[in-house]
Amino acid sequence: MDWKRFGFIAIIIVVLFGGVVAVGQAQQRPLLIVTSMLATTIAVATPLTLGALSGVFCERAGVVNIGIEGMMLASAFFGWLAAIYMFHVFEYPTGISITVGALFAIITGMLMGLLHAVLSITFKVDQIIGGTVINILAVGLTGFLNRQMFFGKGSVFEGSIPNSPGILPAIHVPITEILSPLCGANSPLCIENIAAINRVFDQKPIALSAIILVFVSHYVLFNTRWGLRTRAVGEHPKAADTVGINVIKMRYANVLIGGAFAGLAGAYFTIESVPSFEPLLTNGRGFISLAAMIFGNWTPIGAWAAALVFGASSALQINMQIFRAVIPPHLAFLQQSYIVGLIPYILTMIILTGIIGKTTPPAADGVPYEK
Amino acid sequence: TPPATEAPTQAPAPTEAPTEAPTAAPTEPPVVEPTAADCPKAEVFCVGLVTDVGKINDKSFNQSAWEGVLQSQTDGVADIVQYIETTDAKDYAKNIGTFGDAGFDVIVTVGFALGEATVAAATTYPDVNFIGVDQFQAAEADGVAGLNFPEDQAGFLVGALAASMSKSHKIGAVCGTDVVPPVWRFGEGYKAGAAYADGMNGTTTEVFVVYHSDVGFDKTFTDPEWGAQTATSMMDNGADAIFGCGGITGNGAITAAAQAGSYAIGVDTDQYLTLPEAAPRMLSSAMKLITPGVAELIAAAKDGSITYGNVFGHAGYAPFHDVAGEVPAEVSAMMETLNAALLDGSVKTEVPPVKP
Amino acid sequence: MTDTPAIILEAKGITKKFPGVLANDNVNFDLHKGEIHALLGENGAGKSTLMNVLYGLYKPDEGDVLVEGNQMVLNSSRDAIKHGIGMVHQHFMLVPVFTVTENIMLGAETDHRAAPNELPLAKLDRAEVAQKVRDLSHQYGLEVDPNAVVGDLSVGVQQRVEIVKALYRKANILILDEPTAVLTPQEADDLFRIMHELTDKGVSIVFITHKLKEVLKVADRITVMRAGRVVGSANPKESNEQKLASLMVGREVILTVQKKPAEPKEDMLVVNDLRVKDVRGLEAVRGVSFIVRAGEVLGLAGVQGNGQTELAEALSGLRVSESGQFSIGGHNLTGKPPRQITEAGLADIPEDRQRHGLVLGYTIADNLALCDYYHMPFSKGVVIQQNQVDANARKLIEDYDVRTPSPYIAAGKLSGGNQQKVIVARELSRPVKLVLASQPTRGLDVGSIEYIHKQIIAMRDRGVAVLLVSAELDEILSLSDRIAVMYRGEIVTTVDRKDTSREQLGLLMAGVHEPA
Amino acid sequence: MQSEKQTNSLSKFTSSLKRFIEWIDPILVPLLAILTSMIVGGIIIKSVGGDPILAYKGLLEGSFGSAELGPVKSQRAMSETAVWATPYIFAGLAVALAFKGGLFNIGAEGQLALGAVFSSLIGYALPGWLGVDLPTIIHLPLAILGGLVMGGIWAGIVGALKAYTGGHEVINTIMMNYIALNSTSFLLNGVMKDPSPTNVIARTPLIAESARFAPMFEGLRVHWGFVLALFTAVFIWWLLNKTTLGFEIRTVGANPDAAHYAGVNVKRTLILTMFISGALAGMAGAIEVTGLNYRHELGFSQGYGFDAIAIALLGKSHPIGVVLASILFAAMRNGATRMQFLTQMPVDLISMIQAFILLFVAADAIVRFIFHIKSTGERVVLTRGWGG
Ligand SMILES: Nc1ncnc2c1ncn2[C@@H]1O[C@H](COP(=O)(O)OP(=O)(O)OP(=O)(O)O)[C@@H](O)[C@H]1O
Ligand SMILES: Nc1ncnc2c1ncn2[C@@H]1O[C@H](COP(=O)(O)OP(=O)(O)OP(=O)(O)O)[C@@H](O)[C@H]1O
Ligand SMILES: [Mg+2]
Ligand SMILES: [Mg+2]
Repeated sequence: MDWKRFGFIAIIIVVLFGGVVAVGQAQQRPLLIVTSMLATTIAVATPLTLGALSGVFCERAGVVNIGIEGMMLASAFFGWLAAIYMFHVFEYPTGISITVGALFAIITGMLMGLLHAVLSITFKVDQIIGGTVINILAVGLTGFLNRQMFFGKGSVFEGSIPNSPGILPAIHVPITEILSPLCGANSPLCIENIAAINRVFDQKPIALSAIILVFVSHYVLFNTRWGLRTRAVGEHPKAADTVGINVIKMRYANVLIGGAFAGLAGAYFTIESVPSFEPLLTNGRGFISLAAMIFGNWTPIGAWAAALVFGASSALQINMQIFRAVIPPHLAFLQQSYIVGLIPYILTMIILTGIIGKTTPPAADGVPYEK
Repeated sequence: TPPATEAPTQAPAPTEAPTEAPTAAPTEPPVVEPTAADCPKAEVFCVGLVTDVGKINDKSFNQSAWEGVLQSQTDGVADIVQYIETTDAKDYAKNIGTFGDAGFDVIVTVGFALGEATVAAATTYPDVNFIGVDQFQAAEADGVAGLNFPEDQAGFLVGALAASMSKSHKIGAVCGTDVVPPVWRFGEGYKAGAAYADGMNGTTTEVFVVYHSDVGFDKTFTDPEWGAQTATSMMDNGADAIFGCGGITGNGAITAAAQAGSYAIGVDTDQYLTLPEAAPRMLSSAMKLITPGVAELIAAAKDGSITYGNVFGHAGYAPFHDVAGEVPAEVSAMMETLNAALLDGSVKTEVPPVKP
Repeated sequence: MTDTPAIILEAKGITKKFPGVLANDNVNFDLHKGEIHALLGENGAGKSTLMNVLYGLYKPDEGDVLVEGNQMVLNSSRDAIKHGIGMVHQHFMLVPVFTVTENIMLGAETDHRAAPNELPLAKLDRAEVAQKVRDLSHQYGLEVDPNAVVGDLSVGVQQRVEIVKALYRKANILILDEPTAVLTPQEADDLFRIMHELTDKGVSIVFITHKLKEVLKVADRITVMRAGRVVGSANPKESNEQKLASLMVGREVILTVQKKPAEPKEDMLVVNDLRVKDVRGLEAVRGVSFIVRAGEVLGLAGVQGNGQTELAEALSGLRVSESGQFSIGGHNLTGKPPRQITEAGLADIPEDRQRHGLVLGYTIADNLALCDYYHMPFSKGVVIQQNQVDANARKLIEDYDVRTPSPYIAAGKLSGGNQQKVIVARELSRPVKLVLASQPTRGLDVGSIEYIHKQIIAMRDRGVAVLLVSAELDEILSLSDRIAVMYRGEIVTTVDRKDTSREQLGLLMAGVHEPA
Repeated sequence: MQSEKQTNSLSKFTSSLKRFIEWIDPILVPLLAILTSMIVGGIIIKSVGGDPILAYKGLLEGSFGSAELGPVKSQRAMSETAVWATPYIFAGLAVALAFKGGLFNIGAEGQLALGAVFSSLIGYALPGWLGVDLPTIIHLPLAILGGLVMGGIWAGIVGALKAYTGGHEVINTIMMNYIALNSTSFLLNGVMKDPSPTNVIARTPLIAESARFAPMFEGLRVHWGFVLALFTAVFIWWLLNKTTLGFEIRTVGANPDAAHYAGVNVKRTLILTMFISGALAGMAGAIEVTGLNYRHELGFSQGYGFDAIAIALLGKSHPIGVVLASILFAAMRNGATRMQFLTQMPVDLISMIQAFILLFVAADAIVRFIFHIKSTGERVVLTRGWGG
């Protein structure tokens, strides 16, 4: 594994956190700052991680996917819409409605993946164009339906957007319960600290599953028959073909899997994070995912690490503003969220220059397979 | 619910539209419903609304304004109501013109960004009444009524409320970009209000105010995910009351706060009604009464009593609803007096109209 | 012979069309148990196509394939493999970034699954496969390291991996498509030994090659194809090279090039202790020095991958050299960009015609101006003079007899030989001092080869220096006046054509001769 | 004899027909793609209870006017379409030229924004710095040049990164977009913010009269920038197809290795291609400032960079095609207002129809299948993966 890269990433994250601690300790205990930032980092990284995994599966199989953004957006919308229908029209209880919503998001992602597959594998459309089509289509489709479903003639909701049934609740990992006894009765601080640490692990289902999926994907890609064949198809499809692997099927399957990941990322926005849909709510996070994938050299764990960098730097942004009051004058520019906001983008470009080890895409990435 | 919250609605409005107004229209022979094509006719009263870059279902000012227009229709003031959604700043003039050419009687333009285009249109269409929501009129322009709101007062009220209710003495506000003056006034008013309350309660409250200025202008009000993360992060730092001021971005913060069990404070309208997922913990909302404001101005336009220049709508704070039980009597009492004091001017927020 | 040996594999009336090409035209072919059946034919004759049909990669438009007498449908190579057919392709089918083990198990993986029907997500059992590979390589004397990454292996070894790959799949029918093309004579002999070991163990082999000597040496039977048809068969014991060649091409071929002795003049290309790194950053050319004189052909012999490619790229400016220098006609051009070298008088016929030599999407006309577009007469100032470009094209197509309907069709639509002719026309029509010809006739049929060889000799006779880089010993021998042999990035020796033989060169190319 | 003549003339006819088909093929498929999308759009409108005919009538009237609208409104409609088309043409050319050079410039958005920022800076500040009032002949070109150079540099950086490090331009242009947008907000809220007391918006001051395009017709917003756009398109066509530089750009795009072999300085060409591409995008911004808005403001020119991608693809990266595609997209965006007014159909419908157009153009196989047109074989290929 690429230690140089991971070292670099680790350093960056430490620096980002250190910066905030240095500034914020005047107002807040360092431990609390760190745990809070960790929690934010993980949450913000969730859709990026899933998006990047989407890219990893598609591109390991040889299909470039810049349509992640569109896939996320469409999934976020249809997942949310499904939840609303389940809840208001079919009057299912909240829990079921939300779950169905999440499933719909994933299915939507897979359908978008299917479209991308048909375009780029069957019709052999340039894969970048295919992705662009998906992105534009998603914007139009969601924008139009978001209106039509609620304000259109004969809409069941007669011109008002009903409330979503809600969002997935955080899962409590009982660390405090287990550890706090060790503190002894007379040390509230100790218990508070443990609670703060616990806070980092109290994430919501999709956020947690994203982390699990990172390691599962890594294992699948590099240690199973499926992974071996997927990578073969992305590296040297003809070779795979000659040993009887169906290149087309493998590519379709992996693009669909990629779509499912993008779908889960979409679900994060409207089913886990906030219970409302907004046109364009993905705000370019699909493209950041793409960057994370390359940044992570097309490996799930690498991509995750990269996503965490993006997460950490938006945690930095947020906290720098929260601690605005106590930022020392010579660091005043840090209040300028415009400037702090640039960090991840500049980092990505640095990575792409290959200073920290060259990134090498799968050999047949982006090349349609001709027998 | 505290009587104070009635204040907005019972406030003196531009004189009521005469109830017989609709029927006052001359005996109409055509059995057919009038359509937009009939707007040039004197007896058909048409109201058009042009949104800022954004949608009429934004749960925020575009929507509130549109509801005001719809209300004027249900009140029987307007016969035809239509909207045009702007997709690009360069279309402001054209979109307004579309209604002007169609002979509409009142054109509502929503958002400070349309200010100049509205004033310009007023000269092109002298016999149309324009209502510019959130458009501060530096100089009075004939035909334009700029409907403004003292956002700083609204922010001041909820700021004081939040400061008084906070147990951790840490409160937060998650806002859109401070580039937009009303948003900035909300945020600064919130701080001022908290300070004022501290003075009264002898407490010192830490106020986190974060503006979402680090993205494309079109994104700043539509990033609920960021809003939620920011609110969460504030709560991690001890805040136990979050004010979401800034369209969808704010909604994200409000929901996150409510989900985490902190006090959530809405903006513009009583978001207890528009954000039910946050309702259980919705402490109050900093209200700009856009809907009644617009409806009243439309009525005034119809009976000719409309005044041009700056018209000030009302700010207020929404009822406590579900958490009313948690609000101590003295706090709600303080809020009532404070609201009254702001209305009669005996208390000032000291927030300038625009960011210096 | 009266007794009919068991036919294990048979193709009946196979026809396969490609856009614009009838690759196989009602071909019949059979393979006896335990024999080595050689398949001969010029390029594009349809040999690989036929084999790809037998291996289930191409679906024939007509005809049947029979294994041990019973007819069967081959929908994918999977079916062929099931029926014990294995194939080593003309271009290796190995994933460079995978290890030997991974490549061998690919498509026939073993993993720790309880039941075969459950989801294929169990861990791969690399250890077990690696062990099987070791066993196989011992059994047949095919030395390979299961854990090596294929990309780091020499072509010879890669080929062994391919064979093991087939055996791992229990192949008892083995198709070898031009296996010796990339081997030294010695490696080839080793391969023949392996082939015989296999046939002794009952494996039947189809052996495709262009090298008539080999055929006569190892084959039990010979079948010859031309233009998609089977044009005859021969018995090695009764046949000879001349006969086979004529059968292949369909007319008398002069296998040797006529040329009068060279009259070398001044030194034209002087290379001094040149060192060049390859793509992977390893030193591929290790301090090479030699001279090519005006009016002579220096043949640079060597098995692929011994640094000739890198050397040629360095001389044409496509690759920067690490150290040392070279000059053309006295101008030091070390590290200069391609254009400057071209202007100094280099004509470069690149090894990879489709990658470097042509823009396949451009018209023939534009391709013929590819290196000169920027100066008179093709452009005045910054403006391209299209009429000049077209006129030039019409002339060259005429002079170099490029077979094309018009100068305005895309170069990619031409056949390999005609593509090569376009490049030769462009390069040799310029006033040049040195011709650098890398594998100039690779993938071409005899007709084209004859033509291009004539052109090269003509240049020589006009007093131009020629550096001929080729892996084809026969080409080297028939064109060169002097021959330099390259091995492991060094020039082992430079000998006069008269004083050397095929066999000696073969040994030199194999590195036998250097102090061990 | 007779029959021979007939068959003979018949074969002549069919062959000439074939040649005709081949000749219009590049236009034919996009046209059919548009048609198909319109039909699909109509079906959607109908399915949501709208009136397709009325909607498209509105679209047409709103963009090109009509007899019943009368000359004044019709002129205004056409003028507005031209106003919309102007930045589209520049940005579309930017993306198209990059495509020709084998590069995918997703960053037109950011290059455009920065172009607008710097063009307005020169527009309002330069006279002050020099302490003299500049004549239009000098000031206006300078203002445009400012945007042009800025956009060019911004994209040129990406080109250089690709040339020297192989960093893929798609990711880098996306990153540069964010950086550009942040910087724009930063500048327009800070040093460049319009200081006038009444201003509350993040926008620059108005540019000097001397830096503005004159309107082409009294009372209409269409300005000479539109004509400049048309000229630029012709110029780019000439540059690409008639000059050595164009030959180099296309060669590098088609086969970098062959280009290198042919003596083209590939690195230099990559950078130059990105620079010109960015310069065109920057011009789009500059022209918006000097011709239309007379200042830059946050929220102006949202998303042109992305529409430009669709436009370039629709125009098959051919400059003239880009002009036609731009006018089409402009007409749709502009006509949307009237369509909305007549039918209250949401504007998002337009984005969706545009997406379908792009879909059918990209996957022309679908259209060819529907209308039974045989493929000419050539396929656009922009990327060989991320290799860079
Ligand atoms: N996939 C393909 N599509 C189109 N034409 C093809 C394809 N594969 C082969 N051909 C053409 O079919 C003919 C036969 O090709 P084939 O590879 O079988 O020749 P070959 O005898 O193997 O030649 P070589 O000795 O060079 O391998 C050639 O004209 C070749 O160009
Ligand atoms: N892989 C392929 N895909 C499509 N067409 C091919 C392919 N290979 C070859 N062809 C076409 O098949 C025809 C013959 O190609 P090929 O290169 O085999 O010619 P050839 O038989 O080698 O004759 P030459 O001596 O000119 O090389 C040409 O029209 C070529 O364009
Ligand atoms: Mg050939
Ligand atoms: Mg072959």
